[in-house]
Amino acid sequence: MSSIQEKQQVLIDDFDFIEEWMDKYNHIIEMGKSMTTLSEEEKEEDLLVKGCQSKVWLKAEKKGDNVVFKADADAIIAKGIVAMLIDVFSDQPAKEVAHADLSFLEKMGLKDHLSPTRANGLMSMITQMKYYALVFAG
Amino acid sequence: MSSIQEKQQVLIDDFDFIEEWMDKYNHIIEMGKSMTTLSEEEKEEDLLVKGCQSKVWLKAEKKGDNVVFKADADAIIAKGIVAMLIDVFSDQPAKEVAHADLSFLEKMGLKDHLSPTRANGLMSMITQMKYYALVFAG
Amino acid sequence: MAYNVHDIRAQFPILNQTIHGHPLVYLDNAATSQKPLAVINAISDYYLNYNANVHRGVHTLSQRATDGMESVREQVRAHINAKEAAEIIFTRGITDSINTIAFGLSSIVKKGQNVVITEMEHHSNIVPWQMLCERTGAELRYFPVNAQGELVINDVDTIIDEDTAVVSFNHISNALGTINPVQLLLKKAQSVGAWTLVDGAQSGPHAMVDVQDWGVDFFTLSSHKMYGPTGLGILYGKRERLEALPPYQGGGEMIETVTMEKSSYAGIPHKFEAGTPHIEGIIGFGAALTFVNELGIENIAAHEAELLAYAVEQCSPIEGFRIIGDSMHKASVLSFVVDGTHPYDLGVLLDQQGVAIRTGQHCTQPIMDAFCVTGTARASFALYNTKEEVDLFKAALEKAVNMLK
Amino acid sequence: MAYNVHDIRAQFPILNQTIHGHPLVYLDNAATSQKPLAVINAISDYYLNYNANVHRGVHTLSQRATDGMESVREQVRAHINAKEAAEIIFTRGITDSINTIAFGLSSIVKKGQNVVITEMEHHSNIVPWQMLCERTGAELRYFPVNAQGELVINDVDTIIDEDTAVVSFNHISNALGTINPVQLLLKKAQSVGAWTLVDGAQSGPHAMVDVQDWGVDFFTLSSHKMYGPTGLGILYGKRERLEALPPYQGGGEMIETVTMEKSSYAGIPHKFEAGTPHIEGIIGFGAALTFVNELGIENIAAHEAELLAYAVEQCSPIEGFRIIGDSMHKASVLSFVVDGTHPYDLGVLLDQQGVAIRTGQHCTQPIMDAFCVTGTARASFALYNTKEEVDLFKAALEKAVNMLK
Ligand SMILES: Cc1ncc(COP(=O)(O)O)c(C=O)c1O
Ligand SMILES: Cc1ncc(COP(=O)(O)O)c(C=O)c1O
Repeated sequence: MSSIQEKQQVLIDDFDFIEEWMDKYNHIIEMGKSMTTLSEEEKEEDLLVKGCQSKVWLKAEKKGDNVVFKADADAIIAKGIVAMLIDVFSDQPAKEVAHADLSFLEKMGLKDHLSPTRANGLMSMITQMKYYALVFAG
Repeated sequence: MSSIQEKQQVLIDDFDFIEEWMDKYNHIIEMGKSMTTLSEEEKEEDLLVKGCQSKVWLKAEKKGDNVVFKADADAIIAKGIVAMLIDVFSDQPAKEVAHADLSFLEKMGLKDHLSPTRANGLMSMITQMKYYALVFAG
Repeated sequence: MAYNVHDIRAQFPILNQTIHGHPLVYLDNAATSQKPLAVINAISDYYLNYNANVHRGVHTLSQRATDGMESVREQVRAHINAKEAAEIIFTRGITDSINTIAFGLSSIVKKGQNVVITEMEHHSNIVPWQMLCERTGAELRYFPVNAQGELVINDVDTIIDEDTAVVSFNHISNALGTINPVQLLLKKAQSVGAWTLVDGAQSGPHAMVDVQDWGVDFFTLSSHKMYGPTGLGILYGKRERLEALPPYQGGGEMIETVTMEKSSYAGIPHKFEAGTPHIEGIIGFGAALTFVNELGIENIAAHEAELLAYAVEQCSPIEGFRIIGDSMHKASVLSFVVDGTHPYDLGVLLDQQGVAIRTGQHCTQPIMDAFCVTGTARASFALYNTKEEVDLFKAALEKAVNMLK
Repeated sequence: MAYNVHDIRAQFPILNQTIHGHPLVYLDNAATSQKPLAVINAISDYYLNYNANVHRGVHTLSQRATDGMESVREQVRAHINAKEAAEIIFTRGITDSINTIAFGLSSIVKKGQNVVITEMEHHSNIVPWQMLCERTGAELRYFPVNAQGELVINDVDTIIDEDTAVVSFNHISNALGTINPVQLLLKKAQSVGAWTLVDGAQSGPHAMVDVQDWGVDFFTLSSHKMYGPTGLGILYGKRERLEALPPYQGGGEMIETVTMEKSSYAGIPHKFEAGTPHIEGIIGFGAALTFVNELGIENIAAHEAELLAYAVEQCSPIEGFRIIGDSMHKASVLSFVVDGTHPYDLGVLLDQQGVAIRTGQHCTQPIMDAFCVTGTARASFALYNTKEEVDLFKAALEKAVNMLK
C-alpha cells in the first residue's frame, strides 16, 4: 500500500468512526483550524482555485520527486477540505499524486455531501492539485 | 331579426342539416366553387389577407350605407369560407357588419374545426371585413 | 378565503422530503420556486394530449397547442394589464428579455448619451448594458445604495439627465429584498424621454404590477421564479416601442417573406419570437398564473411579509447576525451575514440540517462590493413556507454558528 | 432485439386518441416529435423531487439539479462524440444556436468575404446570415438545388472560394428530406479555412453524427424534434472556435467578475449560457437521448426508411401526386403536391380524417420558390409510425383529392 493510500485509509476510518454528519463536519472544521495557512503576502490572485464559492488559495512546490502543497481559504469548511486533501497528497511523489485514485472520497461518503459541482470546489481543488503534480512529474 | 342574422341562421340550419363533417366540407367547397371571383388584374398584393396559409384576396366597396365584398383564394376551402362570410356580410349596412356578432361560427361548429389560429385565417378574414366596414361606416 | 398554508403545501410534493435525515426547509425561493401539482400536471397533460408545433399547422393538435399557447399570452396580458396580447413576448428568461432590448437599442443609443441602472442590479441587468455601452460608446451610470440597501435618489436630476437614453432597474432586489420606488424613477425617466425597462424577476411572485399604470416601456418576468417551468421568460413591451426596435434573432415564425436576397419581418409579437417556442413552458406558466391568482398575490405577499418579520425577530438575537438590506420596503428576502463566519460555511451546515438557503453573491457582485461583503447568506420565502420552518431555520442557524465560532 | 413498433407506441399515450372521430395518425414529426413516457416522467420526477436553481447553490437540491444537468451535458457529448463536455452548450433551440454563432462572427467576418449556405435551408439558417451580411457587408451565397432536390455542387470551387468566411448548411432538409453530402462540403470549407456549421435539426432524430469525425466547428440539435421537451437546443462548438467568439448574451452564470465598470467572462460552456438554464428541459432531453439510444438510431432510421418507401409506393398511383424532393438519399420526409389541389386544402381534409400532416412552406420559402410551388403537403415519419398508419394516410389522401377535384 502506498503512503497515499494509507493516508486515505486513515481518513476513511476516521470518518467511519464518526457517526453523525454534523460531527464529521466538526472534524473537517477542526482540520481547517489546525492547518498551516498562507501568509497574507502569499495569497496571490493566481493561486486562487477557480470554481469555489469561497476563496481557496493553493500553492505547490517541488521537493525532489515530491510535490508539497500549502493552502488557505476564507471559509472554514473549504479550509478543512483542502487540509484533508493536503494531508493525503502533500509531500508525496508527484507522479503518484497525478494519477491518484479518488474513490476514497466516495468511501468517506463525501461525494454525497459535497457533490462535484461548481459551488463547493472539491473537484476544482483536486483537479488543480493533480494539474500541479502532472507538471512537476514532467 | 336583421338580414345579417337571417343569413347566419340559414347557414346554421344548413350546417345542422348535414351530419358528417366531410360533407360539411363538401358544402364549403361547393360554395367556394360557385363564388364570383376576382379577375387576375384585381388580385392586387395589398388585398391579401394576412395570416392565412393560402392566399386570400378581399376587396371591399362602399354602396350607399352598405359594404360590398368580393374575394378570391388560391385554396378552395379558404375560398369556400370567404364565400360563406361574403354571403352573410356583403351588401349589408357597414355599421352592422362592423359590430356583427360572431356567435354563428360557434353555432355552426366551425370554431372547433377552424380554430382562430394563424394558419386558417378565418379570424383574419373577419377582422379584415370588419375593419373595412368600420372605415366605411365612418 | 383564509390562507391555509398546510393545504397549499399539499400542492407541492417536493417539500415533503428529508435531506440528510431532516425535513426539507426550502428557503431558496428567490433563486427559483417550487412548482405546484397544477403546473406539473399541465405539462404532462400537454405532452399526453395535445403536443404539436404551433402557428402554421392546420391539423387539430397544432391548433390546440396554438390555442393553448395564445390563451396564455392573453392571460399574461390580463395579469399585468397590458393593452394588447401582441405586446406580450415569450422569451427564454429575464436574461434573454433584457439582452433582446439592449441589442435592439444598439443603433438607437448614441455616444454622448447615457444608460442608467442601479448598484443593486442582477448581473443580467448590468452586463447587457455594459455591452451596449461598449458597442455604442454611451456611458453607464448608476444610482448608489445607502446603508439600508435603498436607492439614493437625491441626485436623481444629475444622474438622469437630458442625455439619458435608457433607464433600467429592478422592481425588487433579489440580493436585498428592497422594493424600489418604481413610479418615481419612471416619471423622471419619462420626463427626459428615456426608454424604460423594469426587471420584474422578484416582483412576479410577490407583487401585482400594472404596466399601463406605470407607463413603463418594457417589463420582464421569469416563469421559474413564479411557480412555472424553467426556460421561459415574459417580455412586455409597448407596441410602439417594440415596433421601433429591430428584431433580435432571425429564423422561423419571425418573418413575413424570405428570399435569398432579403427577408421582411412579421409584426409583433412574432418579430421577436424566432424559432419554435417553448410551448410546454408557456402552457405550464399559464397554470402557474392561475394558481397564483387563485391564492391572490396580495394574500401571498401578506403571508410572506409575516414570515419575513418573524424570521427577523427570531434571528436578530444571534450574536453577530447582521441583515444586509433592511429597508422599510422589503419583500420576502432575508439577506444576512453572521460576523466571524463565512456564508458558504453557513450554507453547508444549514444544508446538513435540511435547510436550503442560498449563499454567495446572488449574481449581484457590485452591491456585495458596496456592502464590503464577499457574499451573504440569503433565506427567501414563498407562498408555501411556514413559521415552523422559520423556527427550524433559526435553530439550524444557531447550531451552525456555534460550530463555526 | 427486434424493433417492435407496437410496444414502442405504448410509450406514447398521445397517439392513442381520436381526432374528429378517427384514430390520430401523427405524421408531422419533422415539425415536432411526440414525447415518450420516459421523458414526461423525467420532467415530473424533476419537479416532484429535486427542482432547484443550479451551479451556485451549496444545498442538496441545487447540487442534485446541477448533477442532473451536468450529467446530460456529458451524455450529449458522448452522443455526438465531442471531445469534452465543455463544448456542449445548452441553448433555446436551433434558431438560438445559429443566431449565437452568427452574432459572434460579427467582428470576425469582413466586407469582401462571403457566407455560403444552400437554397434548401430553413429560415433559421438563412435569416441570421442575412443579418450578419447586413452588419458586415459580406456577401451571401448559396448552393442551388436540382430537380431531385439535391444540392448542385459541381460549382463548389466557385461558390466556396478563398474569401469564404462561413459555410453553414443542414445535414437533412426538413422540406425535402434530402441528406446532404456533409463531409464533401465540410472538406472544401475547411480547405479554405472557413468557419463551418451544420444544422442538425433533422439529423438528430434520424442519424448518428460524430462531430470529431466530421471535424465541423459547430453543430446544433433541437430537443423537441428528438423526443425531448420544448425550449431547448444543443450547440456543439470546438473549444478553440468557441473561445475565439465573444459571448452572445450578458447576465448571470456567464461572468467571472462584475464591477460597475467592467465584467470579465467565464470560460466555456458558461460564457454562452447566460441566465438560469432550462434545467427541466435538459433533464428531459437526457431521458429522450437514453430512450432513442436504447432503440438505436440505426434501427429507427431503418424503420422510417421502410415507412417512407412504402408511402411512396402507396401514394404514387394517385393522379397528380408529385413528390417534391426525390433524392436517392433521403430521410423520413415525404413532401408532395397533388396537381390541381392546394396543400392547405389537403391538410384540412386529412385532419378531418384524423391524419396530421404539415402544409405550407415549412419555413423554407426559397426552396419552395425554386420548385415553383406555393407550398407542399408533408408527411414525416418517426420511430412510432406504422404501415397501417401509412394506409390510413393514403386512404385519407385519396378521399381528399376526390373531394377537391
Ligand atoms: C432544418 C431545420 N433547421 C432549423 C429548424 C429550427 O428549429 P427550432 O424551431 O427548434 O429553432 C428546423 C425546425 O423547424 C429545421 O427543420
Ligand atoms: C432581480 C433579478 N433579475 C434577473 C434575474 C435573472 O433571471 P433569469 O436567470 O431567469 O434570466 C434574476 C434571477 O436570478 C433576478 O433575481
